[in-house]
Amino acid sequence: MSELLTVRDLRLEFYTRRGMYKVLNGVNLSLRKGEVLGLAGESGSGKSTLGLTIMGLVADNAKIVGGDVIFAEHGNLITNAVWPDGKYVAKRGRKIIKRLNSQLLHIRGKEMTMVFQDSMTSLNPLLKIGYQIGEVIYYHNPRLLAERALARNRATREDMREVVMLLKTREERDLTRFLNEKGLGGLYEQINSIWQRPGMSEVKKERAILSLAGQRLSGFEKSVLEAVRDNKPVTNVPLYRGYRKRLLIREGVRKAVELLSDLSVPHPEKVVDMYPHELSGGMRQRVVIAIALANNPKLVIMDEPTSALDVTIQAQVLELVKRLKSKGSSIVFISHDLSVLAEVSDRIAIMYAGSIVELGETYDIVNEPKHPYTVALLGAVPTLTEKEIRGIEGEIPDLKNLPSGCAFHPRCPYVMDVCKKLKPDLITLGGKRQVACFLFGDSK
Amino acid sequence: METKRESELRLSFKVLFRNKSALVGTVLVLLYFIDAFVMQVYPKLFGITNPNSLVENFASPLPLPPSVLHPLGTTAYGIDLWSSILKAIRFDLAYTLAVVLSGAVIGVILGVISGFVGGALDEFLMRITDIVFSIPYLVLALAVGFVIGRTYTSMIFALALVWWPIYARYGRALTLSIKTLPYVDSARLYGMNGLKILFKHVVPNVLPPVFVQVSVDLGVIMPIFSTLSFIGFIPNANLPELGYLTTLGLNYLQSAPWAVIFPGAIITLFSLAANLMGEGLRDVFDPRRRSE
Amino acid sequence: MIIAAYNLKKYFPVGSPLGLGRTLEVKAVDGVSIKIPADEIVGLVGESGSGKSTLGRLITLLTKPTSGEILFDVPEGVLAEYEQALESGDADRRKAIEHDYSLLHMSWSGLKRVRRSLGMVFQDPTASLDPRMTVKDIIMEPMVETGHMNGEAARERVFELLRKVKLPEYFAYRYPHELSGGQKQRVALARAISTDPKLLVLDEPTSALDVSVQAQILALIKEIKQELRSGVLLITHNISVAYYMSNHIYVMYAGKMVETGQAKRVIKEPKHPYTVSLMSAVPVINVKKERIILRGEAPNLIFLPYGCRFHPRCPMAFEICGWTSDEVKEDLQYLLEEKYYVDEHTQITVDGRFALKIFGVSPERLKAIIEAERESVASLRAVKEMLPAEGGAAVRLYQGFEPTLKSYDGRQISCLLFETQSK
Amino acid sequence: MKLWQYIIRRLVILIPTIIGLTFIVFVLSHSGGTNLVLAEYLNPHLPASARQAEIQKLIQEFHLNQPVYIQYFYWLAAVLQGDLGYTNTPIYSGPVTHAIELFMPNTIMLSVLASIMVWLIGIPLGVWSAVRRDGVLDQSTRVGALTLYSMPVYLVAFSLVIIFGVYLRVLPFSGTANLLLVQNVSWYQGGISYPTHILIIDALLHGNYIVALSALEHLILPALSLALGSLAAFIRLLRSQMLDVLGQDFIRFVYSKGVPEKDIITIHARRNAIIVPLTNFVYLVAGLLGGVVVIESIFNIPGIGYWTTQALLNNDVGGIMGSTLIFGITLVIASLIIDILYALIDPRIRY
Repeated sequence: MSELLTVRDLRLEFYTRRGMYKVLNGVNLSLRKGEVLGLAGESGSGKSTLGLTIMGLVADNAKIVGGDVIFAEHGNLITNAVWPDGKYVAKRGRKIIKRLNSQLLHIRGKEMTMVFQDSMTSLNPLLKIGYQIGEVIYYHNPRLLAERALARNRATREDMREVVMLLKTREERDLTRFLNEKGLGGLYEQINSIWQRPGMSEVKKERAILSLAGQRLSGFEKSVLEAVRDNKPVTNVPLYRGYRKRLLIREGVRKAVELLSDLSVPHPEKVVDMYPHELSGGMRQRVVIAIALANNPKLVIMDEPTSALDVTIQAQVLELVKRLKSKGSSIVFISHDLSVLAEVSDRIAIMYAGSIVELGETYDIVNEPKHPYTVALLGAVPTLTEKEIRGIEGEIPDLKNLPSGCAFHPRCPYVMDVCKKLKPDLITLGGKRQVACFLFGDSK
Repeated sequence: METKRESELRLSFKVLFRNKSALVGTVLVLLYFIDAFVMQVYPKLFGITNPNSLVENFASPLPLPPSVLHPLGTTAYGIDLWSSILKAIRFDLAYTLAVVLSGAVIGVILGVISGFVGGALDEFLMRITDIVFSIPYLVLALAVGFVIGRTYTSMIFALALVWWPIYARYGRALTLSIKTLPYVDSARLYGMNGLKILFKHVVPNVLPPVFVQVSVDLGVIMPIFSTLSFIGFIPNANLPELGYLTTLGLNYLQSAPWAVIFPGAIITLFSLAANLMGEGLRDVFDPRRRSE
Repeated sequence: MIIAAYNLKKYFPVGSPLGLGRTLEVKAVDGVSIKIPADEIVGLVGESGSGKSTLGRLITLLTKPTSGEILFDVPEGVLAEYEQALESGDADRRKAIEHDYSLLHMSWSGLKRVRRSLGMVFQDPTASLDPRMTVKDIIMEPMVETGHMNGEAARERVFELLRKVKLPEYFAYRYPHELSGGQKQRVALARAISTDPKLLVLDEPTSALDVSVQAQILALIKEIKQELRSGVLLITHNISVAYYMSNHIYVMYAGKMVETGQAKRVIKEPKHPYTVSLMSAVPVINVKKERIILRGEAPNLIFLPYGCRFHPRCPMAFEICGWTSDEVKEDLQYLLEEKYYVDEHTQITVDGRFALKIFGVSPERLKAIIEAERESVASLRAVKEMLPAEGGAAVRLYQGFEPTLKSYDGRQISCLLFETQSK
Repeated sequence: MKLWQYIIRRLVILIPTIIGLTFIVFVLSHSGGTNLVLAEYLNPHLPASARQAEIQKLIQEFHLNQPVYIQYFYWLAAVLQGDLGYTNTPIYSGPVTHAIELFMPNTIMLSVLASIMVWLIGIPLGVWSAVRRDGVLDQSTRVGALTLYSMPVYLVAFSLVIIFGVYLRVLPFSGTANLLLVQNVSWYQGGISYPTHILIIDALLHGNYIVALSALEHLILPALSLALGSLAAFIRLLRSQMLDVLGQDFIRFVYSKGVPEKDIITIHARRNAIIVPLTNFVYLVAGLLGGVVVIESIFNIPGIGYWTTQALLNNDVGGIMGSTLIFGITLVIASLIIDILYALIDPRIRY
């Protein structure tokens, strides 16, 4: 079994004027390729902090005490982010975070991306949508952009006629081979995006594909793009850098249109020219998702992506998420709403007070919850049945002084003596289910 | 459970004192106030007999450097700087307080009322503040002072006239944000009348941030005050006033820099201290910053 | 009936461009009637911008309605009489009843008495409590203010209320910021019921809370209602909560009531196309269901769609739902330019609200396209006739109209589908 | 809303402000009674014999024996026709309009230069001080800004004079140019240069680069003294805004996109952080224009500010009222320009 992401014993603390908060207290988690893992929990459970920490986005006043985040072939992402023992010093923390930022520069946005809850505040209000999408491609894959533009420049109308013929008669493989032979690889996704657009007449598609050919580029533009394609180092002339970026972002905006139209955004050509405040909440969230998907990442962390949306819009976005699953990205879907999680995820992890208390297949978790907290949580969710719902007695634990032993013990109906003294480990029960509770397995 | 509460006051002090520079600022501002208090009540404590005027010494009219007799040296006309500064602090503090407090009281009252009542009154008041803001405050203060006569009293009046719109806008903005909060709605729901809502729910929540602004503005007004004095707004009145003291030394800038440095530093230091204190108070009053 | 509101409207004026000329209006609530009986929980659901919160504020007189009538605490007999008077146009009788029961025509002293019978809980637990007052003062305020109770009695009652909302008595001396969200909402609830109100309006009382706390608060609300026997209006966007709590339900969309009836029936067997898709969109644990994904988003409340407000998103929309030439133009343009790609030079011009002119395409071709797409593109269903015209075709549309609430299958629905069926 | 609509809207809002501004000046000049008005409009060069007749004429002209609001309209009519009365100060004596024409260019030059200094020095310092929070640069910037912010403007000016003019002797600190250089220049008479009255520009126009350089040298200290106070306020505001923006969600999102930190700061954070300092820049301009009064007197620059202090010291109504009016109009125009810049940067403002 190939594990894409493994989180091991991750511990994190927040330092504030009111004291120190233990937000993550030894999180263990693994994510397989292509799966959607739901992360559930109430406020203060640390689910969002976990998502951010996996991305290496640590707040200024936080300290990673220990643990590993092992991602694909990159190994442990946060080795350098673990603070040395001793008193917390904000200045030292800032230095470590800075190092972490530069270290993850080529992983974030490319292999690992994130979608935040509030789409209004996720986008820069002063920049056009097109730039904000194009940017993420520009920083991680400028070559692709250069190739796209150069291929359009190079292709002749005859080439494109051939392409249309191939599209109509042959398989995809032939098209790829043809394009590669002609050195027009950069055209592949542009052609595909047009050809697969729903609700467009074939005649129109053909025209659109034909019009890709022979786009004019000035000699200078061409030389700049060729330099990018050949991975030549950038000359350090300020104006040149700016020009090069503008050229590539222009191509990035073209790609943004394709991405948006894949996410069924109406009139993507107009949308890329708009500012975030001109779009509705649902549309903005699609833009954010488009940014997250732009470089076909291996992992997408979605932090409450639908919580700020209305139900009917939430339904639209959830449908989108389900479609993403088929594209091969793994997703960590964080939500406080178990019914949403039950719908999109393959497995669900339940968090409480900074630890995972139960993890298993969605069906099992929902139908046969084991951990007393999971049982209680499910019992509190109103469903469209005659079931009586019940709240959980007591308050969410104070992260400043966590209860001893199992953090849930003051609210647990099955509390035993051992629960007050020891913290239960996450143990594996019959195959795919993991529980952290002394009621199960070989209790200590 | 009941015992674990931290008292509000203690937490406030904790927040204020955690911020070292705010602590320093507060202590300095307090020192200025103590000096003013002593000068008002019992100036002999500092060995001063005539706190209301400067003592000239025409025997040695040129500035002398600091010595045992004159710890900070003397300035033009042989005036001893140390004792004059001790005297002047009271005057400057009083003038500054008079300007800031009258500006704040008038401004906040008008601002809160206009924000709370809204409509045409609000529109009218905001246009008036626009107009006052359309003239650089120093220039407006000059013009007003010119018309009503160039004295210290008219200077206070002129500056208060220039300053109230700042508070009016601030008070209005605060009122507008509080007015729509659910707890005000709730009070309206069970029929509390507007005036009572204003005093019970709006004003108590407007005042703390205004208080912060007042403490910061103390530090803004004093330099402006001395600037007006510097450009000759007030004909020589022989009053112990920091701006005037500084101006006296200017003619000897090259030969006796202390005559400018000391009174200037006293003004700057107060302004600095008031700013630092204001920043600390802001943390104390803002629940969001408080919990950080 | 604690509340019987008729044809309530609330238009908020907004500035016009340049600050000159005609001011525009946001039609937040546009002709809505609602009844809240005693000892019942009435759910009011809708998405953001549906006007549900505004309606709650209108009923509690926090916002003055632009027009409409709100009767308070009317005996059943009088209410029947009133409705009869409304129907028959008996203005005198109507006015007489309004004089006795209307919240909007009440004298100052009458209103003061009524205020005691209103209680409200708001969405944001933090903002609904004055940060500079203790819990005791917060809970006492309405009692003292409405003259319900005073002094020692009121103080005693504070402790009783705290027990009732299951908070320890020593919380009386705490400040709001020392409480958790759930505790704050309990305090807000205690304040709302301190005067034993006949009507309790709860505006999204649990949407800022965690599920485990939400369940506690919901149980508490049920308990309190049981004890007070008051009418409760529960405003929420959470259909599951509405289902769990309410006896009767109202569904709003863009300032209009679209469907109302027995909560269980409306939610389980919705009829109005909007309600149907809304219910289908609610995620429920362990229930796999066919989703009806609505296209687009809720309309702009300043420039509302003509006819039925839901028609642009409605999967069931037909001829007379209020299609206008602008909408048809947009869809036709897409069909002619993208899907069918008739010619580069097609051009569509709007010719009044219900007529279009199309150039660059033959009437036959156009007819074929419209026929073929009628099923999938709803706006084309409004095409009444096509006439050949110079250089193209002229299209005339059916004139749509706005649906009204009509009884159907034990509920009331505002949808033309059901109006025509019942005819 | 289109940009031009926004601009028109701003212009419409300006109308009551300008009316109010003129009204304030009117009230000030008329509240002192008839004599103050007469003093303002009486030509000081008139021989004593003609005075009485002139006074009668003025009373007629401004209807000084009629109700105040009527007087306002006559006064406004005169102002609109360019008649602002007379000024009589040691540096200039004659019609106010002419005084403005002579003095305004110098003031504009000085305050524009100071504004540019505020922007050029303020933006990098404010931004980096926030980014390198608590570092050496930040600490020293904060201390420096706070100290400058606390100092009265004349103290700042004198400190600079002492340091650069007296001890280091690198910069001149009096007048607009080296008098020896302009002694026999035909286009420079009585301290005023022609045709634009801005010495640098005039010198460049006449090809006299040495004078232009000297003029520039003479401008550095005054402009810097003027700029420093506002600069301190600007840096403090920009720094706190920058910290605020850096803590916002969208910055976190940009980090999650893998954008290099340098670009996050320059492209995403800085632009958002500049909005509030920009909208508040009008207050800084007000401070600058107020500072002009002090600075021009200290550095002997014949500008509006110098003229104002001279008018104050010589009890000259015409000068005070004329300069108040012109300062007000300048500030109003500056605020209009700032509003337009704001709309250009922030798309939300144009809805």
